[in-house]
Amino acid sequence: MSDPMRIRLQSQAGVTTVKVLMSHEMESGQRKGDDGKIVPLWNIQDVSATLNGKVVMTAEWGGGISKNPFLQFAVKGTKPGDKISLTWRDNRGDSRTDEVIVS
Amino acid sequence: MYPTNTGSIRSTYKDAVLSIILVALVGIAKAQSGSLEGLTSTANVQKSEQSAEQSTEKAIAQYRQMLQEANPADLYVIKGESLWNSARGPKRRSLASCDLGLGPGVVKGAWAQMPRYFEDTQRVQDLESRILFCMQDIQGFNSVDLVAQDFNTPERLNISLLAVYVASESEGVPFNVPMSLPQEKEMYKIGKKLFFLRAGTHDFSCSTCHSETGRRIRLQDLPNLTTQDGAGGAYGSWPAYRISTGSIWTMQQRLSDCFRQQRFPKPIFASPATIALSVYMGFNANGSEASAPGLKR
Amino acid sequence: MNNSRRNVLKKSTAMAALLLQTLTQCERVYAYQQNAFDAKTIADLNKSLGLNLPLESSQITINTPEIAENGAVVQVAATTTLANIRRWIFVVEKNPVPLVAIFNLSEDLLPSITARAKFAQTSDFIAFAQLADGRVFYGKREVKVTLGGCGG
Amino acid sequence: MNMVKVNFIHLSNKIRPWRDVFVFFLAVLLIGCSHQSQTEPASATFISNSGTDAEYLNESYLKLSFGSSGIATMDRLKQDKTQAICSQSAYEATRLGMPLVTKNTSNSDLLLESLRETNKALIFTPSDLVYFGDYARGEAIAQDGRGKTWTDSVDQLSGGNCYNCHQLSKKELSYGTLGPSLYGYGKSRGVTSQAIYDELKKSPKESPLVQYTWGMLVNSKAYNLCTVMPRFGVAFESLKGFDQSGTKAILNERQLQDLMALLLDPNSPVNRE
Repeated sequence: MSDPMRIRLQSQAGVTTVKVLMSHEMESGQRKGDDGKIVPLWNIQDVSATLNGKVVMTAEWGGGISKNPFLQFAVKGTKPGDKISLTWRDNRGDSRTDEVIVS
Repeated sequence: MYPTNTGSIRSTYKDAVLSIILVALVGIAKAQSGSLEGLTSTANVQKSEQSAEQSTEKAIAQYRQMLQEANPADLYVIKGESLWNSARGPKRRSLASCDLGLGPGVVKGAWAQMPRYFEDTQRVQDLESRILFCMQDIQGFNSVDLVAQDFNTPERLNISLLAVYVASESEGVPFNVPMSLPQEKEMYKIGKKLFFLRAGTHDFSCSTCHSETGRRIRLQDLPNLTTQDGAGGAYGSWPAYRISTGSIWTMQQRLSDCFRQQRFPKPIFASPATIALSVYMGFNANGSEASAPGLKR
Repeated sequence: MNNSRRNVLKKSTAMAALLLQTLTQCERVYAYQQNAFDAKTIADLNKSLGLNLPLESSQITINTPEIAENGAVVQVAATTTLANIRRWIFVVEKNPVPLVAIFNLSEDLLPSITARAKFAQTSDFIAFAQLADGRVFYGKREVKVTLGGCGG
Repeated sequence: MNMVKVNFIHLSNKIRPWRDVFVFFLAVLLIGCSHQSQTEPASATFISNSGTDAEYLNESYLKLSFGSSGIATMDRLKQDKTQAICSQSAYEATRLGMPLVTKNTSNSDLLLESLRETNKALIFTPSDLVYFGDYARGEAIAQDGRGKTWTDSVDQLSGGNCYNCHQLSKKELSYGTLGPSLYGYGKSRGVTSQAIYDELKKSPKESPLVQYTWGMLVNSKAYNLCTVMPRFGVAFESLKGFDQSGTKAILNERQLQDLMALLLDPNSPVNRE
């Protein structure tokens, strides 16, 4: 249903930089459609990231985040084989989880 | 007043004759405007403009570079790849046996040698028209219906996804668009002719904006498509993710919207003229590396 | 003055506690602060998030483009040398909904976040940093949004 | 949109009625190619109407590739002589590409001069000799790049597209560089005060500056035949001798007057710091 995220990792000296692209329309709820009516808000509201199952970051997003959102953050104390997982959930209840292994 | 093509004249016989025409044109322009240009003292104004222009361009370059780090087009490449391998259409088959010019099923590097002549269709085809052919031939889609549709219908969007996937498999490969067959040469000539065709309410042609280096429209740099660098950078970066539409545009869609803004009638999807223009740009790009999917305003 | 500062502190500490609780309980991660995203002004936003009297800090570095050729996608990043940051709040001041995003950071994260925001017009981008002790600082930078393309 | 449904795809090893049409078409192209005529066809012809000579991008080829859509009808592809001669000279001037066919160069100075005169004759005088409107409206027209495309309607006013190619004010950073900067246009040409501007308004016919500026806006091709600047005040389809009922120039008289004010009024953003 939801399309996969694209997650890229760069690890150096125990710090892993995580770059994520998510596939989502992110309708701001401000824009008028072709019919002149406001296109209803449709956005990712919650994002969370885990390292080996432990939550390291959570986020709340509004309609002001761009379409096909990009997010970058860096996790300390990582080692090869660690599992980094990302989850988003939108205001329609759709969600998506993808995970990658630190190399 | 306006830049002319005088900079590109070579001293061959035919060009010498041509230069007479151009000199005449410039001469006419100067004779008419010269006295008024004399009234101006714009040297200082121009100097300060230049630095303002440079800082604006630097800032825009910074904006683009930041986005280039993670191109949303990558999300569509993933979708395109899965479409390519999915059994679809009336025949429930995948495109795995589609011949893009390097043999059935070879995707890697195929786009860098397109458009090209295909024996089975006996015509020169670009990326999208070849995908369209495979969709009809292998999967049983009705290409006539697909051609008649808009870019934003579901199955036409699928063509864009397939195109961005195929093109991405040539990233970093130097263009080597073939030009040995008479059919290919013919298409090049027609494409070039179309490129210079001035018409419509505004007297525009492709060359109005794309035959000089270093110009821009509003803040957009305009590639000079008559040069290898310009054609390589431009032709080589479509299909691309367009920020303004939040979607993938293929070269066919790029051309269509250029023609719209040229105030021309609407080019038919995958029509000979659109392919001919891609032959012109693709061959001019030869030697440059393919960089699609690009990221555009 | 003292009084109000103490209030801020109290509120913020309470919030930090709440935040920690959230971070430790996966199931309760989704506590979307709708009223903060309903705020139409910075003042209302600060009120709904309890961010009274944030101070501008030179220890916050914002990385945004000077000019955006398309307001639909503008990359915004913030980092800080302030210790123990627990929360970034990203705001585009002149948007109809100024609050763009809230990021809750655990101790396992470096204090840098990059995201992409919509800019309805030329506006300041403001990044509020909330520390573990509840204090709030901010940095800001203007992004000019221009009209691109052929305008057709 | 009344596009022709065309099948550009040909299946192999099957019965293909389209294939024969295509092979014929291809043959036509090839014949056209092999017979490279050494003589220029009728002067100022870029698109051949003979339908056989591919070198001259024949009309049937265009019909196969384009379709009328909204107000952007196939008539748009018919060139007037100015468009044809300027297409040809730009085409021949490019360095890169295939060897050019040697052309008879009967495009003499005389022809160019006569085309320029044709264009000059289209520069009209505004009613009641009013050359100037409102610079604020002019600025809006300069910003607006819409109009005349297949997504626009026939009665919609077009924009001037000015910022697409020209710098005009200090404030607007988003300007193109296809044309020269026009920032300070009036000021640098001596219109430094309201009094001087009033004088221009009073006797516009006596001012070469007013006449030149107006002329450039209405029909730039009268000054520089192959300039990339559109002919904003000319309903030029009428030049081409086919019916264009309801055809209007890109900009109307009032819009042109507003642009004159934008360029020459000392209070306009073009002439302010």
